[in-house]
Amino acid sequence: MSLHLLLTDILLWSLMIGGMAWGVYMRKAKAGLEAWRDIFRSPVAMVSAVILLFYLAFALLDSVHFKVNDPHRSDSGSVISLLDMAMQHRRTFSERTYSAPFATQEYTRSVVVDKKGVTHQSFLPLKHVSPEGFWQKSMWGMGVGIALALLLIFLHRRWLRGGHERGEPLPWRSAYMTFAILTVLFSWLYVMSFSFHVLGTDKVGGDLFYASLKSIRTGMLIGTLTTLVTLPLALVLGVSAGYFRGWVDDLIQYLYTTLSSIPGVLLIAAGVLTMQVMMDQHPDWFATTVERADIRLLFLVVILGVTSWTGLCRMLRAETLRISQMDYVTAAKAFGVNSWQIMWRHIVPNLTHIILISIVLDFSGLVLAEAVLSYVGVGVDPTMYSWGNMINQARLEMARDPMVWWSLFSAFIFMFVLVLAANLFSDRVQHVLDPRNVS
Amino acid sequence: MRIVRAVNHYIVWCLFLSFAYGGLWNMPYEKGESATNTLFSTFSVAPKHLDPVRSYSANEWAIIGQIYEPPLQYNYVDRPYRLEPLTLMRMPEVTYLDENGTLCDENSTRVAYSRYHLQLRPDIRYQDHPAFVKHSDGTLYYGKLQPSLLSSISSVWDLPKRASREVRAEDYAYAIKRMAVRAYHSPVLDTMRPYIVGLDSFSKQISQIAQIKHQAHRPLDLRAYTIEGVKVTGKRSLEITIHGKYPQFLYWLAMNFFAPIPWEADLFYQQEGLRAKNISLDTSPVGSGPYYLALSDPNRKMILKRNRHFHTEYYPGMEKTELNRLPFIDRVVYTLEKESIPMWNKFLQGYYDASGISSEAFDQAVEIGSSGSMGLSDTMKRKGIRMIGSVEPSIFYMAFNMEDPVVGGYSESAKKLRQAISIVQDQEEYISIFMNERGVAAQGPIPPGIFGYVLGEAGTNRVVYDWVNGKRVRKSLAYAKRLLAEAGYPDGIDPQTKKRLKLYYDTTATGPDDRALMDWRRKQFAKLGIDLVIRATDYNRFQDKVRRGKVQIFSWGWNADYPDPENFLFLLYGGNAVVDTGGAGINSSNYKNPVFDRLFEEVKSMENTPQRAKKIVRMVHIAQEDAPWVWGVYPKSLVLVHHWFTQVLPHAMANNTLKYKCIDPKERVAKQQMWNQPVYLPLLIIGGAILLLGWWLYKLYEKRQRRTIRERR
Amino acid sequence: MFIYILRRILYAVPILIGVNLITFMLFFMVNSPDDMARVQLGAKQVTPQMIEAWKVERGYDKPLFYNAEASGVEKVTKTLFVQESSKLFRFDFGRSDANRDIKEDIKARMGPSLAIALPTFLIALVTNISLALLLVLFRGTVLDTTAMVIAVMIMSVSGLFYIIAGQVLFSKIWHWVPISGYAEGWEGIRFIILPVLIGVFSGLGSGVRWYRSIFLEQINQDYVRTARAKGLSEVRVLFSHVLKNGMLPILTGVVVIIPSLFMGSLIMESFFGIPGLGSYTIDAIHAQDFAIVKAMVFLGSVLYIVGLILTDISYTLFDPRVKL
Amino acid sequence: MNHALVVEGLTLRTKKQTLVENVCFELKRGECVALVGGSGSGKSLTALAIMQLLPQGVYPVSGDIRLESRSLFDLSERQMQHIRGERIGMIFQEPMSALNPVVCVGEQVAEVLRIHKAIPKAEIKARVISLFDEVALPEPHERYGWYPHQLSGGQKQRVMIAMALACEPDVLIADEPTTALDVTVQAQVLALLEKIKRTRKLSILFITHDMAVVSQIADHVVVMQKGHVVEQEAVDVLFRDPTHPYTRQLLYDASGRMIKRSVHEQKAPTVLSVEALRVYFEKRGMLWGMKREVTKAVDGIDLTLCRGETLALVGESGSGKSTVAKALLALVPFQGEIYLGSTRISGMGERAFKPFRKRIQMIFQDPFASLDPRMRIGDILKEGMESLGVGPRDKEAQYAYLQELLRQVELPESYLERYAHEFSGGERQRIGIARALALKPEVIICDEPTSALDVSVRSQILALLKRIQEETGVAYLFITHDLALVPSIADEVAVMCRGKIVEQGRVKRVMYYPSHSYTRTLLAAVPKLPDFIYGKEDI
Repeated sequence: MSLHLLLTDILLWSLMIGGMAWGVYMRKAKAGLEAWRDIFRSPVAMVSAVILLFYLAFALLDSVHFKVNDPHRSDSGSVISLLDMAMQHRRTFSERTYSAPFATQEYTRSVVVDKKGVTHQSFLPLKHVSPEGFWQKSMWGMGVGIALALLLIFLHRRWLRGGHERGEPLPWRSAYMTFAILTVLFSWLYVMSFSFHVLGTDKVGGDLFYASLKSIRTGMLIGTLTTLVTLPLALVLGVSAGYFRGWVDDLIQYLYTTLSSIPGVLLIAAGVLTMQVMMDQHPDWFATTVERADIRLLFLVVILGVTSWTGLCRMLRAETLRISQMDYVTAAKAFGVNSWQIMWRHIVPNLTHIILISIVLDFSGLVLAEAVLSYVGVGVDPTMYSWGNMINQARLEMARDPMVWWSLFSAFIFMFVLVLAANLFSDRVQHVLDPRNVS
Repeated sequence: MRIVRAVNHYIVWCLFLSFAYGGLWNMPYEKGESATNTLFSTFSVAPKHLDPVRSYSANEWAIIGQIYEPPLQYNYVDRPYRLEPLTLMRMPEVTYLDENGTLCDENSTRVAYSRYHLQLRPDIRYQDHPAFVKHSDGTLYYGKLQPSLLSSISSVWDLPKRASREVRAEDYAYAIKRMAVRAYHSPVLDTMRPYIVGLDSFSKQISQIAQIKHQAHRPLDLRAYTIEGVKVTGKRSLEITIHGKYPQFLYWLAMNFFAPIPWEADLFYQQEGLRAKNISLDTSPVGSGPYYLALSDPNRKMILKRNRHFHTEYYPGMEKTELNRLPFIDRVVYTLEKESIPMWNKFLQGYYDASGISSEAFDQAVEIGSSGSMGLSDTMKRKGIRMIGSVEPSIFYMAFNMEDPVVGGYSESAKKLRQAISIVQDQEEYISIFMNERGVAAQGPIPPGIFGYVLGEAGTNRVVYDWVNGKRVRKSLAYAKRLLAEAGYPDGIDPQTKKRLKLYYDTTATGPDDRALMDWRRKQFAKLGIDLVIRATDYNRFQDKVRRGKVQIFSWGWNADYPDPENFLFLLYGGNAVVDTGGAGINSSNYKNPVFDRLFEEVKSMENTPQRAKKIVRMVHIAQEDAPWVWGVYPKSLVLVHHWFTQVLPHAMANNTLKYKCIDPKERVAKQQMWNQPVYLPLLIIGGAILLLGWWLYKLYEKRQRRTIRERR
Repeated sequence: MFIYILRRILYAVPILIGVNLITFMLFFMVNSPDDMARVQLGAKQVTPQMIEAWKVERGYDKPLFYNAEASGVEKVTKTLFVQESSKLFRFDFGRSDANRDIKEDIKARMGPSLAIALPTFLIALVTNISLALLLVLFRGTVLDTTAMVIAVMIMSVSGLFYIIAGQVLFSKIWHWVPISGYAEGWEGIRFIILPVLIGVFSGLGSGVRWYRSIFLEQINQDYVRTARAKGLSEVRVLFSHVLKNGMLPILTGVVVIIPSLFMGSLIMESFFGIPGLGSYTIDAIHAQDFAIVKAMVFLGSVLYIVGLILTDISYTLFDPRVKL
Repeated sequence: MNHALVVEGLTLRTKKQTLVENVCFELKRGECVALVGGSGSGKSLTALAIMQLLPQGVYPVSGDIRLESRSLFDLSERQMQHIRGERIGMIFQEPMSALNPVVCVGEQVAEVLRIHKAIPKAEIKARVISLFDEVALPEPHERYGWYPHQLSGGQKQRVMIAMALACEPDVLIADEPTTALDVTVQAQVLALLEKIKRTRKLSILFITHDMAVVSQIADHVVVMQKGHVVEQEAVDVLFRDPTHPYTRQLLYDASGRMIKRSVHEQKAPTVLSVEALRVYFEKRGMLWGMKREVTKAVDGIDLTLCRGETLALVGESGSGKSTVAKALLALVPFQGEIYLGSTRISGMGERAFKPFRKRIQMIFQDPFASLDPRMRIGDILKEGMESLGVGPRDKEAQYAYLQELLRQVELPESYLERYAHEFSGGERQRIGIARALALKPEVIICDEPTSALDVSVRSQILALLKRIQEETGVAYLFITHDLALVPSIADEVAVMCRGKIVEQGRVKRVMYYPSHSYTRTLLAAVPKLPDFIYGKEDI
């Protein structure tokens, strides 16, 4: 077993580290810190943030990959993540086909030939469930959850008391409640997942709880990494257009008008297909299916980024136009400060609120877009777990009678909670950071 | 507030008005349409080409099969499939000629040409069509459409005058001549070139002429040219000469490529103005079949109507009375249904008369009886739905590229590797999970219903199965592992890299629906400890890789063109290997076994005799041993039909079966009424809730208006 | 005004050239003319002769951007790019690779696309604005906050869920509307009710929030205070002052998309079996019908630019301060 | 009843604080009461409370407001809608934003009539036009269909007045109606209000911060400070004998006499001279090669500024005075000659000009826009030093230098680590001054440095500027629209009108013996406190 970070792992982690570094820097800058405290002063924002962090934790957990070197293991040579290890029991042992949440037998009847040689249709029992002791296991699972939640909350309180609480108290109570509920719920599901398929299984008997957890990373990656592409493009182009004006402005405006005048789906579809061709021509780039899917995800992110920077760029340009009329920029010019320094020192810092708002706003949109793109056939790799892929399968399952509702349900719940949290949080961010809301 | 309420009222009334008169709310057709003698059917892909010279896909043939009439057809009732004359007086007579054109015996080695004599029936007439309207001098009445007239029409049926005429032998010759024109892109031209005498040179010559005419914007009238091997010997007689012996040629004569094309229609449709309106033979066929295309909107709907000039034909094996005269149905409405779910639901609601069963709907529809036979579920039976099933003359298989250094080759170890892999591909599970039992695990290249297919123990693939107690049992995993070890990969470990053997599987499976399938694939290989790397690409890239032999393992399938074993065995014939033929060949696994190839040459032009059967069995055995394919699945087709839809027989080869089928519209209307009564309650609840909310808001505003500032705090 | 429009149209030319450049590059990075020929000629037994004949007929035998064999200016003009895009600029869309007249096809498919998109757009606009005004009227109350939470929830659900749920509920269980399909004329109303409803509903959350924020911004303006000081009731303030001023930012966002309504909605059309333009393009991409793809991308861009121009023009209609 | 409006014990609160407490005053019929106070004194809130148009979250907790004998607080919202506009009219400070920009002005006035009076449609327009006539709007027929942006500031305010008077109300509330206007326009509007008051026997509640305006229009004065009424008195009594210290301070600041200027007799050396400065702005043509529109913002002016002196550049809005400042700093392209000392700096490239930048600096009008909100004060001050290489390089010395700067502008040294948004306008303006001073310039261009500030703060800043000039000998080019300010700050004055200088000379001459008619108009329009205020010695 050796550490084997995928490209997206590295990017996600560096984004995390970058974010944290920025956070530390912000702690020093009092104005920024105050704004953040203001954001968290709303209980809704606090709850959303805890939920988002919970999702992020899973994404991060799923972003530390190891390569299995042991040739005696059945999955030797494959690349697995920490989450896979934790969910080993649900990753490797799968059923034959559909089963409902907490079911003990398959959902559909199959043809069996019994000992007498008579063929009949019957519900086969599931291979990897142990239904006995439901309540004890539940109690145990919840107990562990409660203990864990209390411990962490206690530690946090200690840390706060230790002088880290500044200014007006934040609504920690809501945060603790959310945290406790999530921890208990998850630990219960986790413990139960050893004995049941808590969210049922899909067409080939794959565990949906595992699939839903794996999908978190895909959703989070698309939501976050896309900004890595969008941001530099939009920032550099938007600020230069707004600051230099003249032909630079004309050129950049031309660029983004051209890009945005092409219908978005077509551009993305074309981009994704192009990248697929490139990948097909170089099959040697990827050792495993996981890596291949990973690169495809990365490309998707890049394409989404390249096609979606225009909106932000336009906003940044407009704001830069406004800021560069401000007296403090005039003052800097009167000091003979050169253009690059003015942009870096005066303009970019004053754009942060727009950037932040657009990042949090785009996040949920991107998570939702993934599903639609998968439907059109230009989404993530089909071997990759993602909500889009789950929904697409579920679409067909809804036509069954009786319905196979659980895979749609799992995808719906996991996605809905994330997007809702993101939307509520972005709402708050927008409310606090947007200067128009000051009045 | 008042406005909001008014809008609400308006919406509710609109709903009522738009529905109230139409009977059922969810009726997808016009009012009263389902009470007529009309068949409602679907198509899932918009047909691109309805021109018989070009069209080569099942969905297109399903439509033009009802419109065009080639000389022969398959008998609707008889099994195994049997050809019978359609527009001919009798089956074509074949004479054999030697190099000099003198008659000789069929079995003589001097046979250089075969000549088919076709004698047309006298009562075959084309449908009514504007192209047949003529001036007194014989020129087309609508031959030069004026722009004013053109701008007022959107289909040929907008032209007021129509006429019909008898089908003549020259029309059949005309069709073959059209086939020769390159610009018409006939898919069978290159297949037919080596057979039909003179077609090759004619094709080159006529294609050039066609190009010149096209550049000069002049119409191409093929009547002026003749092919050497296609001779019109009389008003209703025709001779087609082909090189050598080719008994399968009769099957070709049952295909639409050989259906008659009237020169009037060809010239009529070559007018620029019509082309610009998408009116051409590709969209508006002219045929002599039981139906004509009354509406051609390939993006939405196609409507067939009865051709009043259709010749006399009776249901096979029944009394020749007016009651049994074909066709039975007056009108057919095909609706585009891209998605399987709406289509299935509409079938259940009675709006489609027949439907396939998607895997999603399978549980709902089908039950497996105690004997292992499939039957309809009770809910379906209660609805009066019937199931019609048959094994199709097709095969889905997983092929190894025999040119590949790892899985290919004819050495013992390579063979064993392939055999081991073949054993662990649990096709029965595949059929159960992904095909809902709608298939049969294949034993060799020839599917049931085709000459050369063997049932039972004798037909069992001994490489993969054992015959135990009268049943096929897949060989054990242990046995497969042993084979693998013998092949040089103990436990799947590649001795060279000391790692697990890594094989590459190419697929076009890029959609999310395919994830499960790919997981299953990997699982099969993992049983042996082999790592399967899936390389999913789009269809282009996939095809291209196959053509260049740049694949290792891949899945493909084949549908029979005609019910002859040659049409399957040639998939393994070395002369057809893709890499050798620059991609034109059909043998995509590049299998080349000299014994097999020699036998194929022999079998190819034989009649269906016991000798032929014996040789075919030998060929199959050779292929089973070499295992160039994992013999996958012979798919079964299941069709569900409502009880008011009768005389439906499955027929995998025939396309013109619509004329035999029958509908009882009264029963259909009754059932549709029964099954589709709208549920009113939720509508009332929702409407009530909206009104209540509006009222509450109004009260709220009023209250606010009455409040003083002191109360506002 | 006239000069302004003329100028905008002239500016559109380089943009459209850029769009074409991107289309050509992307498409031919993925597809080769040989592949396209194979797709069009059918999968079974396609011979090289057939492919060659097809390529010559469709003009795909020419090089993409640079013709080394030609001489002088023709090195650039005798290429696929110049030949085909110059046709586009004349709005001569030609024939699709499947040999249908594209203009006719677009004309035929535009109707169904509009039948869905236009009612969705209009109903959504009216509902969103009236609901937003309602919420602004009751701003700060429980009603407002509840509605906002509901709006966020509506926003947080993927549109695919609405379609699936709508079809199951309204068509399968309650038998209110046909599951899918399309018909022309008044008969067709049955078919478009569900897609329009779903379209309106799925956009309700974000729409109402957006309009609400626009109106809230207006309601803090000085002129609203003036209006109240005149003695106008709150409802009148909203309808005669806030709505009028709010229309300006609404116009920026809304008018741009009006021409694009022609392009239809891909998802809606494929779920509900509506033969519109939305599915036309994606089908063409999958069928590698370049003639359609380039025509549709071009058309889409033209419509977008028309939208931009219309936005500016609508400003002159609604905002007396703007003169072109 | 003699009282048109009575405010009794009015107290306004938010959830957190009390904004206005126990305010009482009366408005007699046909009388004008001025409500005076600095920003944040609660005067506008009081006015809004009368109209019941308080911002959300502000409520009256006690007190009463009576219109004639009816208590307004007992009226429902619907009844209040009949009071507003019909019985009480109101006009606001910003005529631009107070009018609906997308509705033509005639319609906006007509709307009042339509909702309150049952007048036939045809008559309404006539009524509106006669109202326009009454408020002396030129060509009232045509103006009916005009939109606010087509009217000048004064005309817009006239429209507002017409709107407020449309239903012949008893009371007119005017919330700083002239603050945003140029002096000449202000004088006209005040005259109009005066006239209307007389002809209509109207009661006016006039809210302002400007004592001079009060003296012109009011009969009675209510002085407010921090939400309290500190003094109310008839206007002549109050001006003669202010009792409350705040009132005295207001009067003292308004008189503008606190800065005494030593008169420079001998000519100091010239530090800045400008010859034939022209700044033309070109609008891009509609199509390539078409005729371009040219705006002549500055059209050939000459200026000379001597060491240690102040040159006031006076003009109304749009006269091009700010453009002059930008041209001097080479921030806009210009033509003409500029000499700094003896060096010709016009025509230099940015690179060549950079060394001279430290010699000429600027202070801005808006203290909120002139400091980057994302930077610490220390960094703001350092920016120019580092860019132009002024001041010590090593950290400690630099720190000491910055501290010294803050001390110079009378700010605590601890401010270096803080952000601009934490400070009041006056403090920010001091930081702006320190930023300019940091470079030890020879010339500082002050672009209306006090017009955005409260009166009391204004005089402090002016005093500071004066002190610095005395200490360092820096020359100021002081740009202002406020002629009243000129005598107390400048040695020399130049009056600018439409891009040209119409009159230039020593302050005394220009102020007391203006030669140009424009200067005379300007001077006449400046509202004046009663003469006795100037006559008195220090209060």
